[in-house]
Amino acid sequence: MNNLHGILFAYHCNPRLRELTEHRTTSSIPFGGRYRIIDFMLSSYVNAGITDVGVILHESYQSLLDHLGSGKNWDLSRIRGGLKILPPFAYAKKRDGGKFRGEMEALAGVYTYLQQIHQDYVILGTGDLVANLPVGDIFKAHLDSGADITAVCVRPPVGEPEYTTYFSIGPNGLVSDVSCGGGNSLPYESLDVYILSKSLLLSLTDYCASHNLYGFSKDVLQNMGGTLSISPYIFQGYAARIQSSAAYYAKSMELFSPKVRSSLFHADHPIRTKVRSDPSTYYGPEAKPRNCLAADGCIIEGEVENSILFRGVRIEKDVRVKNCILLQDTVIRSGAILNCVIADKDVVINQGRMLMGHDSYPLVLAKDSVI
Amino acid sequence: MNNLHGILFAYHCNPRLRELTEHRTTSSIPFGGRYRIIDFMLSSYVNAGITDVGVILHESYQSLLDHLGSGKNWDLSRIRGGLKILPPFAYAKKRDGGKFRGEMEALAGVYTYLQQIHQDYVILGTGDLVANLPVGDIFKAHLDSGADITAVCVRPPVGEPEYTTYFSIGPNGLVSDVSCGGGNSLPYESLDVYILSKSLLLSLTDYCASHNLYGFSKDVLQNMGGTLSISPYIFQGYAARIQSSAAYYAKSMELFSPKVRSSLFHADHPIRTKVRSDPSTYYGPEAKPRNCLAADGCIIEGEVENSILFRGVRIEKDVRVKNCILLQDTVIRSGAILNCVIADKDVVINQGRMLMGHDSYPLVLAKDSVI
Amino acid sequence: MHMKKECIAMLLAGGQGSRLCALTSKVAKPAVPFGGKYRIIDFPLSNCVNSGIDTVGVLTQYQPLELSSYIGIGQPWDLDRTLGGVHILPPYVREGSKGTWYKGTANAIYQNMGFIAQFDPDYVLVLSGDHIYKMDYSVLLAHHKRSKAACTISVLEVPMEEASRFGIMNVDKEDFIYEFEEKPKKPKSNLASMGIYCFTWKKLRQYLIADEANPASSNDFGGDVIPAMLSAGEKISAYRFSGYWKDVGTIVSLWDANMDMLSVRSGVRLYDDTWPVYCRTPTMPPQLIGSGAVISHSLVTCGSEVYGKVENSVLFHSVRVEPGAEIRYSILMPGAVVESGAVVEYAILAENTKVGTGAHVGASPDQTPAEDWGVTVLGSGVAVPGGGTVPPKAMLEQTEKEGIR
Amino acid sequence: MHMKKECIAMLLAGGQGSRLCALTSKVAKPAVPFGGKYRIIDFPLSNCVNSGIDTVGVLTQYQPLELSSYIGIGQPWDLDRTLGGVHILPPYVREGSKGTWYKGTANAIYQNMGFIAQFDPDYVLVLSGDHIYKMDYSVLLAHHKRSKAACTISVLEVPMEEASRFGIMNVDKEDFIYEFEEKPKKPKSNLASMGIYCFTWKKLRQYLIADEANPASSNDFGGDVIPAMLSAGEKISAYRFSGYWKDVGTIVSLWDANMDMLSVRSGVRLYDDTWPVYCRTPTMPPQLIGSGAVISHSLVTCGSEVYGKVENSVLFHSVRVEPGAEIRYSILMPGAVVESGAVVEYAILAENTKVGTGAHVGASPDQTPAEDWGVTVLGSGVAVPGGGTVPPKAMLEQTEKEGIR
Repeated sequence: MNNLHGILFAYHCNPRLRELTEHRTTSSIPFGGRYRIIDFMLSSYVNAGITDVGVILHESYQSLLDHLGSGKNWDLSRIRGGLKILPPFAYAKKRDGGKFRGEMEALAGVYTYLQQIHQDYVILGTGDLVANLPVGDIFKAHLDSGADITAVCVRPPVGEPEYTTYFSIGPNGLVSDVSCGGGNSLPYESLDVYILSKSLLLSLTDYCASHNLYGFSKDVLQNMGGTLSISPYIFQGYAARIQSSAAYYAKSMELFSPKVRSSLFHADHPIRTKVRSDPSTYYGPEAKPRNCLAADGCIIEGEVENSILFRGVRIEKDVRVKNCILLQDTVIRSGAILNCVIADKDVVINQGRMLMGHDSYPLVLAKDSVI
Repeated sequence: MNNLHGILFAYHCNPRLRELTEHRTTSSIPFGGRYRIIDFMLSSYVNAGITDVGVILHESYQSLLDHLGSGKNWDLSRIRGGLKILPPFAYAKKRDGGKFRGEMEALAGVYTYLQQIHQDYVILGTGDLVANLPVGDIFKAHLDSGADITAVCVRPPVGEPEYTTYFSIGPNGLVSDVSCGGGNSLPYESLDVYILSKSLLLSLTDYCASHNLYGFSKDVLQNMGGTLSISPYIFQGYAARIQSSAAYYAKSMELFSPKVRSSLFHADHPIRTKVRSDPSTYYGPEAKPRNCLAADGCIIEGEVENSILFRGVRIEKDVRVKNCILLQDTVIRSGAILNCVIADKDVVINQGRMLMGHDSYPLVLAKDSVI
Repeated sequence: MHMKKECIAMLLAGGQGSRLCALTSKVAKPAVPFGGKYRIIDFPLSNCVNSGIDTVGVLTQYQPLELSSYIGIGQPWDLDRTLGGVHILPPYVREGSKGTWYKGTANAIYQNMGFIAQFDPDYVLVLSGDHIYKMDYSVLLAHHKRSKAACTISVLEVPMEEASRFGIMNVDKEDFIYEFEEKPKKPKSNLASMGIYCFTWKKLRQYLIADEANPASSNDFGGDVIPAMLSAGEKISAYRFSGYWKDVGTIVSLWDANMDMLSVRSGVRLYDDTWPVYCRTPTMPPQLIGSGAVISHSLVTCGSEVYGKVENSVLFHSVRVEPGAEIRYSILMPGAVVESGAVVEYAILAENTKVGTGAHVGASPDQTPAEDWGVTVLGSGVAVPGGGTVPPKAMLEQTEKEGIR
Repeated sequence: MHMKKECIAMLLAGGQGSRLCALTSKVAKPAVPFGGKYRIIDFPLSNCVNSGIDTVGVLTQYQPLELSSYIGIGQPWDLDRTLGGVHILPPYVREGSKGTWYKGTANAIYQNMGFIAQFDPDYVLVLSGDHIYKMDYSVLLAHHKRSKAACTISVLEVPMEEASRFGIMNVDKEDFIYEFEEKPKKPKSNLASMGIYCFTWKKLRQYLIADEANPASSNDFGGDVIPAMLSAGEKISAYRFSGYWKDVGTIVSLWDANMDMLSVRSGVRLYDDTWPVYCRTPTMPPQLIGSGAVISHSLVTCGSEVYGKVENSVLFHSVRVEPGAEIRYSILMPGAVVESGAVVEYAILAENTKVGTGAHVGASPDQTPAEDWGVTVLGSGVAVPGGGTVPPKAMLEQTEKEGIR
């Protein structure tokens, strides 16, 4: 039985994601044609043999509840353990419904759950990370290192500096300096994925709760860095943080790189997601798809280029779609022309409409819009 | 396929239930040795072949979430339909987190869900009702009557007048007068279980939302009674409403009546509940059980009389328990004496303690208390 | 453990499908991939769930392993139930005696009467695992109840000139069947049996026991049980179905039915989500259409990568069409790879086949004498070497000596 | 469809249990009710789940229907999985040939090598469906990996004087087995095989194929495969287990093991919820203990009603003990009814039995000559008429002529 328990922070709603987080948390934003962002971390956990996962939520989580369901799609529907949804009930009463100020406060909000974890180690992960992490290897490295905390990091910067934590690594191979929330002066970037023992996690949560401290990076890694040994695990594969709609657009477009795709998708460690029974995607006699990622269940009868199509998208004849991301069940009626548009679920673009964004500022159409 | 959709109002937290609703809604209060109150209505729905059920929640619903899980225990874990948990997200935003003022407001809070119901009829039920209702028969009676609404009612009063709606029945067999929230002057008491068509439900919800009306009894049955035909279904079996801790105690004790038990429990229409793998209950060499209802998984080595024991209760030697209701995993250490006590989950009564309530005012011990 | 069910379904899925040759050498016919995402059995299974029938026995015998692992606990079809759900029923080996394959369709049901009895049903549907159609069985059941028949047989009106290819039901004015003729030379009606039976369980039980006791019987529904019921004077009703229905028992009909799926707004209407066809969806990333790809009038599925030209074809998951390759009027099952410059036309490529660089598989009917033409089939795992040619109508079960593999 | 698994379990559950006579005339031994809430198979199944083994093949043959409906999709054991889970494996009838029952334990696994191969396991556990114990198989597996053996056999130290009743493993200093003796007259060690094997899959596969090819073999693990491995010089390690373990193959051992369950703080420790024993729990209201009831040192289960006197007994669900009835040292399986004034002692009452008013079933050993005494068994559905007597050691399979039913 696996000795590692998974925790996922899925309560963030980054305001810079604009319309995409109006009805959902960052972690439940659709990504990559058929996934939600949370699928990447959740699958990384499951593929490492983790059987028990707690997902910490705060608000706007109906969409995430619908997506995760009982956890069946990740084989986490169990009587004992499996997937547990952790809304902030106890916490909401205490702080009168306010938002979590940071990870440690979120952990304090589910303290009873943490106490009942029966694994000896816990992995903390964030719901805005797109990566297929080798969690089994990271866990092994943690056990081998003997460090208090293992922090997963990457060399080339991927996140937006104001939300990101950076490390430098000392001659002993451990993290020697931590900076957060400011400029990027240190060479390694944290992916906010950490492994530590259950007992350390509980005592850190206790300490932070009683000292009004709330951030893992700032209050634990940075302030307690002197007393804790932090071992870095340098991840070599592809990683992306989704913290703004510009990043969402840019990272989505990176999926056209074969290198990025082969790092994210491999048969032995598949990214699992909620299954919907869709037929194959149909390309009509006049369809002109070029450089497209498409989920199943679409009907494409027009021209589509450099675009990502989610399940059930309809593109009628004489349509020209270029550099777009069209989420589930978007309908583009005949004659419409779109460039650099992100259309949220169930958007309808009527006949002959023309919509143009720019790749540095894509036009985001809110869910259910009819244009 | 059944043409009836189930809705359960599970958002009530009646303050007169005192400690029992501190951590849960009325509908998730343990009842009858191994059930939660919601099990009765949910099983009544499922036993009538209803496959899709929406449970409307408001706050303190972690306990109910844990109990219902994916709905597997009621065979309602489905990809399409099945059990849906409906927290008040949209509503909370609109009214800034306030409580539902009534059923119609709760329905307005889940309007999108209601629209997507694909059955033609809807049954509304309340989470504080203990009864094994013949929902199939009630539905048939509704279809046969041609009435707009069928209201399930009983003749002898079972609820507390201030929370209850009463009917009189006219010579045409339809409800002729409705009184609510006051004294009991009318002969029939409503069980707050109603069947109506989806289309009527939607138009009533629309109307109430746009006229700031919120109560089903007051604003629909009473005020629109002139334009709607309401057919009564007079239920002959046992029914109880759990609206105060005195009622909780009294109704629990009624389970010792063979007539009450045979009305609530029958093999063809079983009350389903969350399954926990417990061994049988063990009675030690010196155990003296008399007139007890006990769930499995208890170890009883002392004296127990006129009491209801939930799963995993421990009663040590030389204990005397009389007229008590001991919820899940209560431990009574040797030498303790209890009379007229309701002990919530995981209460521990230490050696030699003596606790006495009165049957009109039972002593309620909050969850996790150690005495 | 079980609860009474009004109606349960028994799905005959033991068919070897020998006319599908290379495609069924490793899997039973109902497990053959179909229509881009499905296996044939998905159609009757989805019909059951959509019709509100939540208890299905799947009778297997030939190559049951892949079929039973495909069905698993029935989760993709919402049939992972506590009460009811889907159950795989292989032939049963009785104490002391030797087990054999089911002697006929009726014997298959006879051997599983114990399974049926657990649910104490009023009605039993008997379905085939090799037809492509969408049908609301609850309407058939309502018809059966209304007609108070012992058995109701679903029938399709076929063109009179084709009627002699089918089992034909001759009916009276009220659509009660008075005669059944298998492939009659001079058909009296054009109502063809679809192999879908709704029985009143008590009657079915009685006739199955009698049929089993009759040593002269071949224990088949069409050949024995229905004629026996007719001659005993039981009421047998015909239920007229209209809509898409196709038997996919031959290579040509399988190819044809796949081509029908390209007409997305007619035929079986795959995209109509009021009646979804459920299937076990593989865990695959979205399909990638390369910048040089040309695709028209085709189905493409997740996990596939298309860089070449695809016309009038059905591509399953994990197919790879390399730059310069051309696919026409073909069916590429999961994992098929067509290397650059190769041409595949009028062909069915089974799972994990490979067509090497510049090879040519199949041919168009207008370039081939009619008597030589036919759909080309590569069996599972077959590899065609670079530059090789596989003629029309060929059926390769294994890679030839010069195969790349 | 499947994912690689490090270790899967194969559970031999085909046993007819003929020494349990009346109790197994309608169900396979592993499905016999045990310990108030369980069936015997719940113990190895729960051990698997608690040990982190999520893929279990259950090999059935004798009376498989009740067993397979009890297991269903495996939900009560958390084995309703998308990848892995519990699978019922009846003997397989191959194309054209006749199926037979498994020839021996090794043949049963041999016939299901295709099932095993789907999961590409490194290790395979072979378990029996008729033992009562709690064991962490992950510790056995770790021992197996550490010892680098081809096979590890779990052994129990038994009192030397009883060793000749068991299969005895003779081991070297490092607990590697160099000899296996079935019921040796002069045992060299007291390490008895528990019938629990952990194999390295590659080795198991190799020896199963060789065993099947050997016409002289009886295709049994203990009798053939293990000796063959030993003589070929394979490393076979003994894993010493300590704790409660009981084979329940006879009426007396079954009765005995049930009585052991009354010692709630020792033995198999049913109430220790760090290692729960899962079972399919019937949907029943709580047990009712009437105001005149007397119960001591007994297990009582949901759905039962007790108005009489119950001592040293195990009552399953839906049992009814009427006022004035007395039950001593007995096991009452689901649905047993004992009417007022009747006495039941030293007896096993199978499901839905009935003991009429004033009847007397069984007898105490101190009132009976030793040679005449034994546990009395009423088979499923047997009814003893009012005032009737069933002597000790009697075994009623069916209600006699004068039965009430």
